[in-house]
Amino acid sequence: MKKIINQVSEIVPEMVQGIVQASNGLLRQLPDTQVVIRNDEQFQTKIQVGLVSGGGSGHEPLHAGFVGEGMLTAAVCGEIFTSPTPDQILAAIKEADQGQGVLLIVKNYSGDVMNFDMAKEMAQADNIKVESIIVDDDISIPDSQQGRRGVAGTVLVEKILGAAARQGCTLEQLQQLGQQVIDNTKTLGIALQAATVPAVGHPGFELANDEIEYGVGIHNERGYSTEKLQSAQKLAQELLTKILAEFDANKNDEFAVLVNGMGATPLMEQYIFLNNVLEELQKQGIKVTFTKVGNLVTSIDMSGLSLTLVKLDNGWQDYLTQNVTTLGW
Amino acid sequence: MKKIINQVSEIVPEMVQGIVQASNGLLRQLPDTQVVIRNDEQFQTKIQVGLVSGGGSGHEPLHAGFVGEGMLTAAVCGEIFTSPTPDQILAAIKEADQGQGVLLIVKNYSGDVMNFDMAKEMAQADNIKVESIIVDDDISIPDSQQGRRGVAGTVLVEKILGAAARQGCTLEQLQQLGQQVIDNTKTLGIALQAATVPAVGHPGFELANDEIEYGVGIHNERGYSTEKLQSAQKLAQELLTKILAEFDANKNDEFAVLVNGMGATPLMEQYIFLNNVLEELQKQGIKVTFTKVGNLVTSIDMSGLSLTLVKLDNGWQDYLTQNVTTLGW
Amino acid sequence: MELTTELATKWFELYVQSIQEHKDQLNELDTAIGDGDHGTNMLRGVEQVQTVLQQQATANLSDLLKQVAFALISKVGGASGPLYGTALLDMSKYVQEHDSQLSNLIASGAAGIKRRGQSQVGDKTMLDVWQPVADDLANNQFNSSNLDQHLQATADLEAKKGRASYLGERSVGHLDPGAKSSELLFDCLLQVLNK
Amino acid sequence: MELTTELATKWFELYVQSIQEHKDQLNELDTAIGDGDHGTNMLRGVEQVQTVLQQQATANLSDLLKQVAFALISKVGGASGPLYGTALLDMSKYVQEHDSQLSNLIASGAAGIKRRGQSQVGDKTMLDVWQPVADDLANNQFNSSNLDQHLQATADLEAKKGRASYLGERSVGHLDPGAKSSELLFDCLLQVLNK
Ligand SMILES: Nc1ncnc2c1ncn2[C@@H]1O[C@H](COP(=O)(O)OP(=O)(O)O)[C@@H](O)[C@H]1O
Ligand SMILES: Nc1ncnc2c1ncn2[C@@H]1O[C@H](COP(=O)(O)OP(=O)(O)O)[C@@H](O)[C@H]1O
Ligand SMILES: [Mg+2]
Ligand SMILES: [Mg+2]
Ligand SMILES: [Mg+2]
Ligand SMILES: [Mg+2]
Repeated sequence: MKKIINQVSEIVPEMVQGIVQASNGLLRQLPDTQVVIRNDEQFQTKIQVGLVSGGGSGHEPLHAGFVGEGMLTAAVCGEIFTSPTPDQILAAIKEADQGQGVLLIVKNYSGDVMNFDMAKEMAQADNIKVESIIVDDDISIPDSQQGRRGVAGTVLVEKILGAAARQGCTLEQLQQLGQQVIDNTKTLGIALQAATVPAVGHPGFELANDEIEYGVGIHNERGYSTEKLQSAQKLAQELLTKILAEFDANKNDEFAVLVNGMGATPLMEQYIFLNNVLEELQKQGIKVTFTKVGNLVTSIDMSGLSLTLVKLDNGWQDYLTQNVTTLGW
Repeated sequence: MKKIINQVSEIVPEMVQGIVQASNGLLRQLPDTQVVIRNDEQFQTKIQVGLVSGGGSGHEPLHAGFVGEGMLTAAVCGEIFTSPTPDQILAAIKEADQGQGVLLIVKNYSGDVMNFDMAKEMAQADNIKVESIIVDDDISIPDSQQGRRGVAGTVLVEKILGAAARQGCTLEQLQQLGQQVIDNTKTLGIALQAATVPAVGHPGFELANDEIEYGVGIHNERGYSTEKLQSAQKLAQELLTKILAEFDANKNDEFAVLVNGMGATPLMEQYIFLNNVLEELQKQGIKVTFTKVGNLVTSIDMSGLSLTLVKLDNGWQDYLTQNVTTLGW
Repeated sequence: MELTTELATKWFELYVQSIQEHKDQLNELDTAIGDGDHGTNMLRGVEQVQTVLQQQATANLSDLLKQVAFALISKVGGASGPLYGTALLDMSKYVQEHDSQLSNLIASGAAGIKRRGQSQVGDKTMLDVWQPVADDLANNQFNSSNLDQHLQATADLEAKKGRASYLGERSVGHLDPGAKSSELLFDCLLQVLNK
Repeated sequence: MELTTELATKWFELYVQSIQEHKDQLNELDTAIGDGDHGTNMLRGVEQVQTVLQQQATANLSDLLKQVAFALISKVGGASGPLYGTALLDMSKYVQEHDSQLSNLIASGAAGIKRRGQSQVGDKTMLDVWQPVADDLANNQFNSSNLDQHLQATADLEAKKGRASYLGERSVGHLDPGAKSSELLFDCLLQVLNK
């Protein structure tokens, strides 16, 4: 394992300190926690519903990189690939609440769901209005009891809700909007190389030099099949076919497209892939009104990318386009 | 070689199309060129000195990702690691000129310097006011006839000049300011793994599993020594010592710090490294008033990072902090 | 059978030791069908439990259970933290509102796991040890051999909850790590009761 | 000796072929002390020169030189594009302003390379072929064996300009790729003159 780190056990606290210091005063860390929260002037002066997200670390810039004016109020950073604990989440909720309540944005993993649920109950016992939504955009596994995983689409949910919250939506409106966005957000990912979890020290699974894995999660979970590497164009067609099958879209629908790098795949490849995706969508007569490319929801140093489509409703494109002040968007 | 691409010869044109489409209308491509230029409303309405940069591709988001309101006016994308040609640079200059003249920001490689010089002469022959500055921030090679290379510090030069140009500085003022910034910008980089140039198909040089290369360039040039991998803290001390030796700083000086990822190194490691850098600077009583972290000036899929320090003059910190509308900043 | 503060204290002291001894085994079980951290997670938790036990000498049973619950909730994280935490929290509430009958207590803990994890018996989780142990206690059949049988039975199940469920059928043939850490917990209880 | 439009056309036609034949060799030379693309770069350029030659049948010498220069400038990129381009552009200007004496023309080309590249004889670049060839022409000593000698002499030099200069002493022992492509150019000229 070749990484620029110190002690494995200190990765998360040192990283969180780095994030806060990289923000030039826009973020601060709650004492004795790995919670990162807005510290900009508007946060002091403009009251809105708080948006709190979080989860295991290793997906940077998600979530701490999306804390800031127009997006999240706070993010809770767990150990690498491990849900944070309810006391930390509760601390974030308390600081994020400006009297208008707090919405929790949770990726669908049992650990995350349960820890956020407990924190919600604890906060409600403290008379704070808290609701939560569960992001489950990954279409690679069939819908089961456990439900689908929350992956790259999470960042678009955070962006849309961030803009809506800034605009003054209530907690109930945000919860409803969030659920609508989730219902219309679908993601599928591929890996060229698995990530190396620092505590493990080697890639989570092995792929031959000409192989890719279809349908990976963001915690080194293998996907549904291992195939020969294809051209960007073929990959785009393959992923699009699977994703579009999840929507019942008609000709007037408008879509947002997110190409998300997994950590070690350069922008060069992501832009080429986007170009093929848009080419194919145009061929099929599907209208795209928002695009985004970059390493937004990563899996440590995994090579690969994911494709997300959102079927847009009224005003969402505007929410996606509005400027924000964060490290990562 | 495992890359998400189509034909090797089509990488740059397909990537440029992707970049433009990812901009949601903020950028456009000049017909029959690989020139990316501002397309936002302000560009039509607010007159200023044009800022044009460019060079070989493979350093994304540099330079096209820094075109936009408050930063570059246009970027010229050459073949991978190959300077663009003067006719393309000339096309960019002509479109970027709003009657106030154009400043060229050139990284110090003989190909880039000569092609930009020729374009400058051609533009001057067309009665366009054009000046240029040469960025040479890399301290890894001793100052020779050829001069030092231009590396990650380039993005800070572009940021400062972008803000100054927006604020209304003249061509002469920008040229002078640019030179001052360059004189106060020093960078040193390390690699954990070399990049794979698509036309070559394998990493540019080999490093053992516990080795790093000190002093690499951004085109797979080897550095000045190959050493055992150390902790982030030791690395930070090592790079800082070399960089600080290039400044004659006194206690009242203020610095900007840039930690730049080379392409395949996750943000996690970059933030940890920043944390160590700032810790060490604080120990030495050196004041930092601006920090930035991310994959800004990459070397395709190289693993590694570089550290840049800028000794700040009046107003530069403000220029660095101001918001811009670009894909990459 | 009644659980007393004294018994409970001894029980958790033993459990701290047991997790320290079995950490690697729990990680190994979790490597096979999860993400390999169940031992590490539980160890973080019981180290905090140890601190609590040292400070809580005079607490009543309900408070003791609550403090242990909070220790686990605030240090374990992942899936097992909130599950063990909820079980113990619900046991603490039960003591306060009803009685301290062991069979009733473990049954309330199992119900807490069910509620928190949205899981059922047969989903191949820790519940597949907690629920039968609660039943055994009610029927005076709580013993070492039955306990081991409940654990072993998880091997044949296909996981429906937690990370192992992503593996579908490939989860069959492996013990569930959370069931193992629960078996360790009840093994400690047996030792305390039999002293 | 005068350069005519006809001679120049034949010269560049031969050069197109020569680069096509030597592309891989040029890449190999550039791999040793540069970035391995000199053959690829030059090929992109001469393919455009070929197009120009096909369209420019009636041009005068100055125009022909200018068109070839533009072809190279707009297609080669890297370091060699502007250097060859400047050399030919300066030759075109020289014809327009003075005469078409071959020795004067090549001397003006060499001066262009010097100016554009800020380089001197002995820096291990293409100039180390251009300058001696210009001198040979002035002294009536322009022949195949002298030409080859100029190229071979670049092996002993330490690079002071271009990417090879980053290698310092390690550049010694290798031919300079730009010197080789220049040797090919003047070898074509010799062939045309000797017909
Ligand atoms: N929904 C659930 N209901 C009951 N138990 C569960 C559930 N999800 C997970 N578990 C238990 O948690 C154990 C895994 O715990 P651990 O490895 O610490 O957490 P994580 O899965 O977050 O890494 C599983 O072996 C299982 O017994
Ligand atoms: N400053 C310079 N002056 C003269 N010739 C130069 C200079 N820099 C480079 N060259 C020539 O250019 C050649 C390399 O060209 P090429 O490989 O096409 O460009 P690049 O170095 O940009 O990849 C060298 O072999 C050398 O002859
Ligand atoms: Mg885990
Ligand atoms: Mg080159
Ligand atoms: Mg686990
Ligand atoms: Mg070259």
